[in-house]
Amino acid sequence: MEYIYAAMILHTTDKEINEENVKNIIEAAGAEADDARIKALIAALEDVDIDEAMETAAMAAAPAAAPAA
Amino acid sequence: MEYIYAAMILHTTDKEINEENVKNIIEAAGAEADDARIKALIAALEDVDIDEAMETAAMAAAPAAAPAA
Amino acid sequence: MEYIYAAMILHTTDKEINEENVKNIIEAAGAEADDARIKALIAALEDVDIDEAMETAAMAAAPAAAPAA
Amino acid sequence: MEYIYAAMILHTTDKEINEENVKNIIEAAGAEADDARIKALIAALEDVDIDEAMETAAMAAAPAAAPAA
Amino acid sequence: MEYIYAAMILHTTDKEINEENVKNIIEAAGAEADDARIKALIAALEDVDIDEAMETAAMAAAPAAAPAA
Amino acid sequence: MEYIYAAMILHTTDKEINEENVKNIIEAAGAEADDARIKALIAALEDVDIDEAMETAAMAAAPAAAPAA
Amino acid sequence: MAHVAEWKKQEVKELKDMISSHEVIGIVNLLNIPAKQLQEMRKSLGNHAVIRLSKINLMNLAFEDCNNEKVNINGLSEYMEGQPAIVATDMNPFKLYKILEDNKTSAPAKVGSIASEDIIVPAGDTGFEPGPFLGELQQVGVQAKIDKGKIVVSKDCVLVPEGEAVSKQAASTLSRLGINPMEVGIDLQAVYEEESVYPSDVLAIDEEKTLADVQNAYKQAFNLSVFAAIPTKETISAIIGSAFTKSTNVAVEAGILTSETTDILLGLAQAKMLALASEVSDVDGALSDELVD
Repeated sequence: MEYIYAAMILHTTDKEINEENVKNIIEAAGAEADDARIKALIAALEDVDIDEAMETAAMAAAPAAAPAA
Repeated sequence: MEYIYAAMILHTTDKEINEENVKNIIEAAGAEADDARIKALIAALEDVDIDEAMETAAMAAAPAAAPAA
Repeated sequence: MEYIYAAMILHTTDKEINEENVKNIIEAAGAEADDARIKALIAALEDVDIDEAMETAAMAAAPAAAPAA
Repeated sequence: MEYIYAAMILHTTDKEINEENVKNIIEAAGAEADDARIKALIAALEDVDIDEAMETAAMAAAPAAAPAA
Repeated sequence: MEYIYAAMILHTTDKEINEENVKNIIEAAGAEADDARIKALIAALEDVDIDEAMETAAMAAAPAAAPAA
Repeated sequence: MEYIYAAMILHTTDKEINEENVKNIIEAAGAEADDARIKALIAALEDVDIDEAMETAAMAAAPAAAPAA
Repeated sequence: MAHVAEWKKQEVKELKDMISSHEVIGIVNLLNIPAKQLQEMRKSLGNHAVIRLSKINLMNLAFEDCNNEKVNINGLSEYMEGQPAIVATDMNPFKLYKILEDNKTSAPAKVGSIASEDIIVPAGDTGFEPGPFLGELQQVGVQAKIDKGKIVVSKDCVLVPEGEAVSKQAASTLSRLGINPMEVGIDLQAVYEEESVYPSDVLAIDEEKTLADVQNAYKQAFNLSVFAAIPTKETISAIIGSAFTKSTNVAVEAGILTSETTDILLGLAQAKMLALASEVSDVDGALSDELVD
């Protein structure tokens, strides 16, 4: 999951989620960065709204809240 | 959340969660690292079993997060 | 409620929940400590499993967590 | 959680949530106060309306409790 | 389950789910293809709406989501 | 998902999950095999207990996926 | 075949032609099939399959003669039962089986026919007014009574156990109750295709299981994708969600206030306080007035 966490750091700090930035983060952690996995991640993230995905996760964790809305 | 994500990267890649590593990650993301917050993060995580904590549903404890958004 | 929070601090930091400790905390906050109330609270908490009670709160607040598991 | 409980005591007794007060409470409990964590707490709470946060949490928790009953 | 997985590959890549294609996949995996099982699968899948089945599976996995909808 | 299914076929039939085998399966399905994605798949699965991973419910984390489809 | 009648030679030849011109050859049992139903079945199979009734020994002869060309087809001879006939098709044999099964209809129990499964009279209102029918039911062993002016069966009753013949009395009772327990239709006994003979139990496909398998396959793939963080367009949202959820959980467990966790932690602190307060609420003076109400 480290690649996802790296993407989330970039998202949270309003930096661009691109191959170079993700790679830098993974390597800064002292881990080896796999280019193929990074490319695959970047490609998959292109079509996704990260904020929405996080919100959905929060809602799924607490669906009970919905009827209250 | 970026500090948490940084800790998660270190945890996932079996690296030590220490000030230097967290700082490196945050800076690799191109963001500014706040030493005090990093210190606080390390201190807070000291006694936490991260694997267990990841699976402990906490979000649901405060479903307010979602509708409040 | 401050008395209960004081008890929770003592519980979380593994200190004894006794009159003196609760009183110290309340006074450290700059508030006035009501001895009678502290006595009553200490007595009442004697038979309570605090961990269990607090966990129940978390679960009740988050029944949604169950079906998700 | 002890730092959060300390902040709640200060909030409940209408005292200012600042570093010194939080530190006093933690130390009055006989625990060691971590300056970094206290600083992080104060910073995080700066922009938060605690009353509102609690109310939102309470509302969300309330309907959730019902189906569990 | 390998025959089902093979059918799912064909479905996902918008290829026809027929005996020849399923057989090709199983054999490409280096496994032996049992013609009778493939025929049985094809016949059985004729009346199954795979997209609908997947959607139902996703919804069933997240029953909590339903009341929220 | 076709790459995942291909990996599952290999796993189920006790064949090695390597680039060549995955590629063969995808091409046997008549689809185009993307080498980078296959490399990413192999790398991601390296340290994963596939049996455990297949049974670890992840869907509930994102119920939105279904209705959104 | 020195002294074989000419018509028999002709019949075997026609059977052989039919066998060699189709991929899939099956044996069906047409015993007890009303002519009308057979006609309807032929119609619904249309050009996809032909059914030909013949004499067992002639069919066996035809299989033997074809055995070089279609290896193992003589294995079908073992499945001649009742009034066998040959069905020839190019359809998937499992599909043929399904079509034949789907076309089975329910029919009244005939006296003397064998129950293929337990024939049950279900509990409930029969709709009959009180009268001699009550006695009739009781006589065949069905527990029945009068309730609100109707004859009511008290509990489910096996009237004819599986494998037993239907008695005259049972047939009459079932008929009056409108229960049609018999399945009438063409039984596919076995099918030959590409050197293999598939008996009927192999041909029966379980669609519900297939549906469940499809769902399970999707779930497993989804789970694996999220668990191993292999992004796909179906799972990328779930992967992000999972990372976010886990990170939030860690932050909350460690009491770390962040933009995502401050509300949660404050709410949690309050919820725990209230829960603890409720534990001591029956002790006078333990709580401040605002908490006692």
